[in-house]
Amino acid sequence: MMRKPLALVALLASFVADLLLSSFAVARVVLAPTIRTHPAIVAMPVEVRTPWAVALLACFTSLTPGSTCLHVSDDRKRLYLHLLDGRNPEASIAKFRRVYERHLLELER
Amino acid sequence: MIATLLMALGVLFLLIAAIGVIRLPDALQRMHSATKAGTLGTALTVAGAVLALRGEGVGSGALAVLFLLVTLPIGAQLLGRAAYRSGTTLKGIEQDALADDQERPGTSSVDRAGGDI
Amino acid sequence: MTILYAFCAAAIMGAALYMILSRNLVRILLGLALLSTGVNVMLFVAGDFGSRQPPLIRAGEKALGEAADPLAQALILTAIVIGFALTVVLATIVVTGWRSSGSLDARDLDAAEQPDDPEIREPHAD
Amino acid sequence: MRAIWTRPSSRTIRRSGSRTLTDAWLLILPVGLPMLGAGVAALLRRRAGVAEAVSLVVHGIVLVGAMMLLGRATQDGPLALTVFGGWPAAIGVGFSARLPGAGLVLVSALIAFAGAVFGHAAIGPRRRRAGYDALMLALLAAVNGAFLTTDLFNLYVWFELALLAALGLVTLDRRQAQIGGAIRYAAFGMLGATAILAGIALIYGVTGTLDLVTLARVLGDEGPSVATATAAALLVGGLALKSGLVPFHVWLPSSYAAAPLPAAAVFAGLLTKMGFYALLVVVAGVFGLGATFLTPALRVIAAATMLLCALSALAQTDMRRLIGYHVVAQVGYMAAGLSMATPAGVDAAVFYMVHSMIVQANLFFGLGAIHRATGSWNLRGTGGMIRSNPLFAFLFAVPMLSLAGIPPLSGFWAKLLVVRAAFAGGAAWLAVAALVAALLTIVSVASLWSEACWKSLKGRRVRRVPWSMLAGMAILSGATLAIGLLPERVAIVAKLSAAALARMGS
Amino acid sequence: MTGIVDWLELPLVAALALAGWRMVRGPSAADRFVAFDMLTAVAVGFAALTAVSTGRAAFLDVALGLALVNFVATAAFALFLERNDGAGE
Amino acid sequence: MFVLLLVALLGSCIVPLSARYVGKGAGFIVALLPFGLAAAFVAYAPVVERGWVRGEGIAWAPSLGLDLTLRLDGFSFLFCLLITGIGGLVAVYAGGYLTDKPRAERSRFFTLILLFMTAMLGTVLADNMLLLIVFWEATSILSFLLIGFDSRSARSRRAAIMALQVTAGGGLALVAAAAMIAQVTGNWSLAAVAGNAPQIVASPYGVPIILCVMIAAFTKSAQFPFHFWLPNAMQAPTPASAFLHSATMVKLGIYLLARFEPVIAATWWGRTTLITVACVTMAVASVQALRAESFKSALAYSTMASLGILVLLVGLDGPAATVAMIGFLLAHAIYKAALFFCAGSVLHATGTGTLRSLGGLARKLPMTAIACTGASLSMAGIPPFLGFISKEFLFEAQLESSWELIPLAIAVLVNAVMVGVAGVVTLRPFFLKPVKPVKVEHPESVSLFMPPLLLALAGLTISLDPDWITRVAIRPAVAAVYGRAVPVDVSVWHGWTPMLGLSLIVVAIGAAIVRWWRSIHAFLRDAYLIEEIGLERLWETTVRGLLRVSAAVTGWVEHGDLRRYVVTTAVALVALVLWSLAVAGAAIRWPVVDALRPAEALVALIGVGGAVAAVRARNLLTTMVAVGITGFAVAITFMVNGAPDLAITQFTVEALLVVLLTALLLAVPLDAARSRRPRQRAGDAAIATAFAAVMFVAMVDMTGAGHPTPAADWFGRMSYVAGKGLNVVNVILVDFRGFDTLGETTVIAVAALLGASLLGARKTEPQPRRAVHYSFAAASGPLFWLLIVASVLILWRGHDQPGGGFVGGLVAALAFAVFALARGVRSAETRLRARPTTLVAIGLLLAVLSGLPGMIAGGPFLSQLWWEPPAGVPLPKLGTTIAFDLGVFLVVLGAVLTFLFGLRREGAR
Ligand code: NA
Ligand code: NA
Repeated sequence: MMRKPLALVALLASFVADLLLSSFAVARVVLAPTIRTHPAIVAMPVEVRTPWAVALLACFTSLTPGSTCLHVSDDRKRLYLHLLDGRNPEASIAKFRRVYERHLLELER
Repeated sequence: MIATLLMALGVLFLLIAAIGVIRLPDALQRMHSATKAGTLGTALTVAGAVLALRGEGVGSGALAVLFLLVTLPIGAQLLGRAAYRSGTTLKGIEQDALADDQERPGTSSVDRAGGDI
Repeated sequence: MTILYAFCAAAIMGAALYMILSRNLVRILLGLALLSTGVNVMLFVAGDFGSRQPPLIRAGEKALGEAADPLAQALILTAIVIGFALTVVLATIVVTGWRSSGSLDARDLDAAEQPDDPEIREPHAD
Repeated sequence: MRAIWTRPSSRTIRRSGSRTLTDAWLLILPVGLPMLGAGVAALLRRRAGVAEAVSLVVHGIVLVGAMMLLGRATQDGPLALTVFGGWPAAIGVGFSARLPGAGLVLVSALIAFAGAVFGHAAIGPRRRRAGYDALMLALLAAVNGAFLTTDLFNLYVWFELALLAALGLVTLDRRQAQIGGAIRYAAFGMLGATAILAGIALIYGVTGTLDLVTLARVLGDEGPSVATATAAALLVGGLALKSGLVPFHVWLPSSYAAAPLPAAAVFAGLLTKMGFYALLVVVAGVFGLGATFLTPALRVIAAATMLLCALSALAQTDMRRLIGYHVVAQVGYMAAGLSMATPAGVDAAVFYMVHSMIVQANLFFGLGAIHRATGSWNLRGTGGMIRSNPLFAFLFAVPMLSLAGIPPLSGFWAKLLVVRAAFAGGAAWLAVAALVAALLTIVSVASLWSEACWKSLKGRRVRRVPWSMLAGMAILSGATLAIGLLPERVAIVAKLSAAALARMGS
Repeated sequence: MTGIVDWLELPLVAALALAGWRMVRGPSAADRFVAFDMLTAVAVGFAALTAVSTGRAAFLDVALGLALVNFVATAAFALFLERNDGAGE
Repeated sequence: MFVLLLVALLGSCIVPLSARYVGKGAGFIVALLPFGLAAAFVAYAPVVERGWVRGEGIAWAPSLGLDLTLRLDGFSFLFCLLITGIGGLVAVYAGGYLTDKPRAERSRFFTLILLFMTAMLGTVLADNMLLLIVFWEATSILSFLLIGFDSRSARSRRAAIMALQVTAGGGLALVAAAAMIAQVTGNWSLAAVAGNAPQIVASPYGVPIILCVMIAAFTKSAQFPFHFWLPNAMQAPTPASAFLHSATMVKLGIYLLARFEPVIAATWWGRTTLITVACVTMAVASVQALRAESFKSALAYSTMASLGILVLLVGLDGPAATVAMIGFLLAHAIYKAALFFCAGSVLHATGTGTLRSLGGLARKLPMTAIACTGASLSMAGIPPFLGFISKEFLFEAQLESSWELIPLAIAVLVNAVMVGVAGVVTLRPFFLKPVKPVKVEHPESVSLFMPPLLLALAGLTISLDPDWITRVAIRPAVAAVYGRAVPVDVSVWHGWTPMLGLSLIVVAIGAAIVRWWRSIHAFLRDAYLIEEIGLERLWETTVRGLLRVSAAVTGWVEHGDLRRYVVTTAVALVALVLWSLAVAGAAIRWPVVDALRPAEALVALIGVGGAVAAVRARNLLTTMVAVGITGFAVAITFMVNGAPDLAITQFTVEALLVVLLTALLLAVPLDAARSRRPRQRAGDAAIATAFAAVMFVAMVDMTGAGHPTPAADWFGRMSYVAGKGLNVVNVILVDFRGFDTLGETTVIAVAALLGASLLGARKTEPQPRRAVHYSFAAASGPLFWLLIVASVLILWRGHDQPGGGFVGGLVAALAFAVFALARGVRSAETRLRARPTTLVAIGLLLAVLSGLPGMIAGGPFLSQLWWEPPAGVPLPKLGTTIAFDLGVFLVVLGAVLTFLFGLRREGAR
């Protein structure tokens, strides 16, 4: 009964935190004497199935550090993410799945 | 005082975002700057303003921030894919998983005509 | 500040005129849009902008205190909307022209031979 | 729960009693009813017949109302004024039945009514479904609004409305030539409107008011300043563009050629004159005839317009362009009258306006009828009208002769007044220019008559002109004859107009 | 308060100028549209600062309006980009 | 006289209808009108005889100086008799002449002839110069219509146009003269001209007045160099030629000159000019008369010569000249009309008018031959015909005047030529043997030979019994022209006088001309030079040249290049401003320099930067974006200067423009290659800079004048009290200046109609495409509703807070734009459920109708009514402004959607 609201709060909290972190990360990159980025486009498998959840996931991934969702595959099974720092894509994907998709799956139920 | 601080911080982030838009090497990377730092900067500035007005206009301010939070990522997704699909030059890209899913022309006609000033 | 705004209005209008003097219909269209923006600034300069307070009467008060010129703002608002309407209409005409003639060059406006008016000849043809 | 509908107490009602009430209704009628009609016609435009019926009824009522309004305007006593919303004069936007505006409302109502009658056969259901009736009604509202308004900015709004309605009519058929004409029309319409708006901005900046009467008083009291002189020039330039004075006229003839009849007729009759009316009000009323910084340029513009456009008309073989040039040349005569900066000159300009609005609309009707009968806009492809349609030939001869200034038609008195005013104002050269242009006009009109009416059309049958077209022409030809034979009424209206404009600021 | 807010406007103007620069300068269309998003954010910031300096919450309404409308512009830009290469149809 | 003119006018319209029903006799019926009028005029004889003047006047249009004043003196009376008398004969003759024509055409001819008669009567009776001009020009127009009567013939049309060009031009000169005279003397009376002669001549308008009068007279009376239209006018049916181009209309010039003689004579050059022109005309006409090949043109040239003689006689001083002028006027009218009738009969009978191929017609057309002989004898001046008497007068006048012999010599020669022409036109067709047999298709009829016969007879009887006509017509006419009574002795035999000697010389030379006509004619025919230097050709060349100039000028002005039009307009506008400033001569007022707020200044400068970037960009997308930056900066400028309503509107408009213009840019190529050469660009930059500079200066001066805001202050005070709203801008828009808004709303409604008409035509739906973006599509539903709710709030709160119908409508349109962008136009349309134009129409109706309740309540249109809840009830106040604003909202929404759907669809094609 309480899982959904909790999931929502957790989702928003981690989002705000991520937004802050992400902004500082960007600031660091931008203000560095020389711009050093390692962009990459990666595919992230998606577990959530409901359309709104996929959309929300895409949005959250877009607002967190160094990533923007470019495209949702037609079968809604993959998100394609542009990463500002693509040196370790697996870690980034794992983080998204851990931080957001978990809560979304919770909400989806 | 807190209000001023918030506003100052917000303005600072907006400025950083703008610098990012200038300094980052390609459109997708610039988008990161505009979306993240820009949203935060805006939210902080509006929050500061609402505080400074002693809560007057909190409804409008909150709605504005909320709306930005909803729309900026969607806008970023839209623009991002569009940029990708229109063939915008992507500097130093190390991996392109999207290439399997989406066609991507060599150079966009928009861009060919675009850099003229 | 006044003189600066006057300069800006004039500069915008001048730039707009330069664009209107082009031969590309879309540039002319954008120039006209710019021109109406310039004139709006001019109207703004014409109003009294000694105060930065908006012409909104504070709740509980009966009259407007010191505030920017509301009449000039009303006029500009009308002008903005009319300018917008004209710009959009012109855009529509340009795109229709482009579809029918395949040219955006103002010199080609007259090129087409004028066929006679179909409807006057055959009044109920349609 | 007791609900009370109130009118805020602070409003000042200028006059009370039934007459004021009638004035208020009469004053809004020529604009409000066409607007309402435009709304209804737009709503019902899919049913072409209903839209046409709405349009005819509205035009008829407006015509009757305009007659009553003119009666009110020429009556003794205070002129009717209504300020919308009931605000004090000079604060709100108002309409006033002053001269010459009220007289011109009648003329425009007459022309529009004739156009509605003429359009019965000329406008098919496709055009009606595309919004023809609503656009024509909107145009009428715009023109009448300009003639009646007491507010400078409101005048600008009417110009924009007229511009858009005209644009809509020009592009009604979506033919390529029309699109070309429309682009030109739109671009120049916007340029003119911008100049006018810039002038208004300067005037507002200097005076803080937009009420024409107040402006006349304020600007009359002060000497010219850089801002007001610039504003005057911008207004004159913008309005010259609207009314098609040389060298601001270049866009006009081809745009008129693009419009469907009878819209072109209404353009010729009403649109350019709307511009000139505003010029009249600005020069003779707001700035006053004492503002001599306008007259030298105006004289040159007037002479150039008369001569250049009458000359240009000579070589035209497209009848619409031919008459289009004459439309412009005629505005030159009006400007010549105005440029004398004397009451006699303004008087002449007003008379000329009344005459020329009717005649030019009628000429375009005539072209439409010729085209209907012969299938051609080009002089070379026309002919035989006098034998196939003798009544048409008579109805067409009236505006043609009047345009050429042949007595005793309205055009003669109009030209005479201009020539007299020029002599009286010490500008004999302007009178000479007017007469030379008149000769060129005669030459052009004679060949138009010879080609379209006399010449026989080999190998082609000339069709009958439908009765509705003839009826539309008969209304205007009758008016031209009436003004020609009984010019006194119009002459008095013109004199009163000149006096009213001169009095505006006092 | 007003004095400080006036000073806060300056970095905002700088941001505006930078975004405008990127918008005009491109080089790609996508760059311009990214800059437009930036512009929106800066304008919202301006609205907030104006609200403070005038003491009128009405300007926050402007901020809300801006946030509402400019998203649509971004979407239109994106669509323009997608379709300009014929990929969208 | 009014009654007579009115009868003539109405009769002209009614009587000819008889020709539709009566066949051959129609001419006699129609002739009743002129003859009846003639009889009525004769009734005035006792008045005229005593030297009295009959005047009548009715006020007509006093404001124009036009009164219907008629004046009948001896001179007018003579003309009236000629006009109505010959007019009657013409009607009779035409009845016979036009038997072959369709009845409608005959009826039309009679109408024109009778109208012409009316116009002639009016001209000679009018005292008010404007009235005279009215009739004068009417004769020109009727002449035009009669010359072109056979309108299928290109020659007729050409001749008619030429005649109109010349005579109407003269008419304009007369208008100028009248206007100048009125300027000098302050009245329009023709009779007063003689009395005011010194004043007129002394005025600065003296010379132009006389020149204008002369031009008017010379064009009408076919004097050199305006003579060439007359021979061509013979394209008219012969009855018309006889009436207009010989007996009456062409004499109007003489009439005018005679009336103005006191003014002309008051200058040192007036008479000389008249006599010179007359002599040249006579000489030219004589040569041409001998060259003429056809009967009618020989007569036409002799008419020209006769008109020359008449001008000469006006020019000569002394009473004898006046007597001669009147005498010759009368004689010429009578014999020349008769000769034209005969020429017409010959033409009618044989179908040819060429003199050389005619002959031996005396037997076939005996009565015509008699009439022709009689008239010719009069023309030749053989006693005892009237022509002889008039010629005697002529030579007497010559000898008595103070002029040298050259005019006399020319007059003698011209008269000899007239003798020759008279002989030739009688002998050749009727009495000499034809070269080849001439076939007569129509025998002569009573109506054809009676009129010339009567005229020939008149020529004889008048000279044999001149008393009545002298008393009634000639003497009063002379007195009227000369200004006082002159004894006139009209008799055939004056004894052996020098004049008789001259007459003999004339007859002798004339006889020689008749004898050797063939060779003279052949010689002159071959002299191409005469043809070459003919002014007719010069005139035609001039007219053609004018057409070429016209085409060239039009081509040069109307070159079809929009850019050059805009250049012209912009340069003219700047020039107009500079001119106005130069004449006004005011100095710039500088404003008090206020503090520079750096942030705001920079914002404004960024706006300028955007404009500059727009100028420099060659890619249309860049240009649009740069223009957008300017709009954005301007919106922020509005915002920071206390204009939240403007800012929100401008921002919304900018966003919508992006949505709509990107659709345009999708359809067109983005690369705007340079279309101007560098020099053109430099010129354009100069123009733009000048324009900007002018505007800048004006704005500086404007702000230097201070910012008086009387109206704005009033609005600020009254907005809440009277308009029930806290947002002053909105109260102005919906209430104080609601009428502006109503007009503007109509503007938008009309724009929507235009858009629907232009964009709605294409029914081809683009291929349904997949959702643009997954997230966007998913979010579009909530976003739509969010925007709709926002738009309604903006509309609702607009009266007190920033917002209102306009912005509300724009935001609502953006809601649909989200849908259209995310899911396609079709689904947005489906969501709307109605046609956008229906919204527009309903909105417009709502806005207009919202003005009526207040009106019904007794106020003016758009008087807003308010309903306030009773105290303590928690309901908002309601006003008709809400209906008004809702109307605006709907119009804006519908209009933007019209364009949104149409343009997006257009862009997707
Ligand atoms: Na004499
Ligand atoms: Na002598």
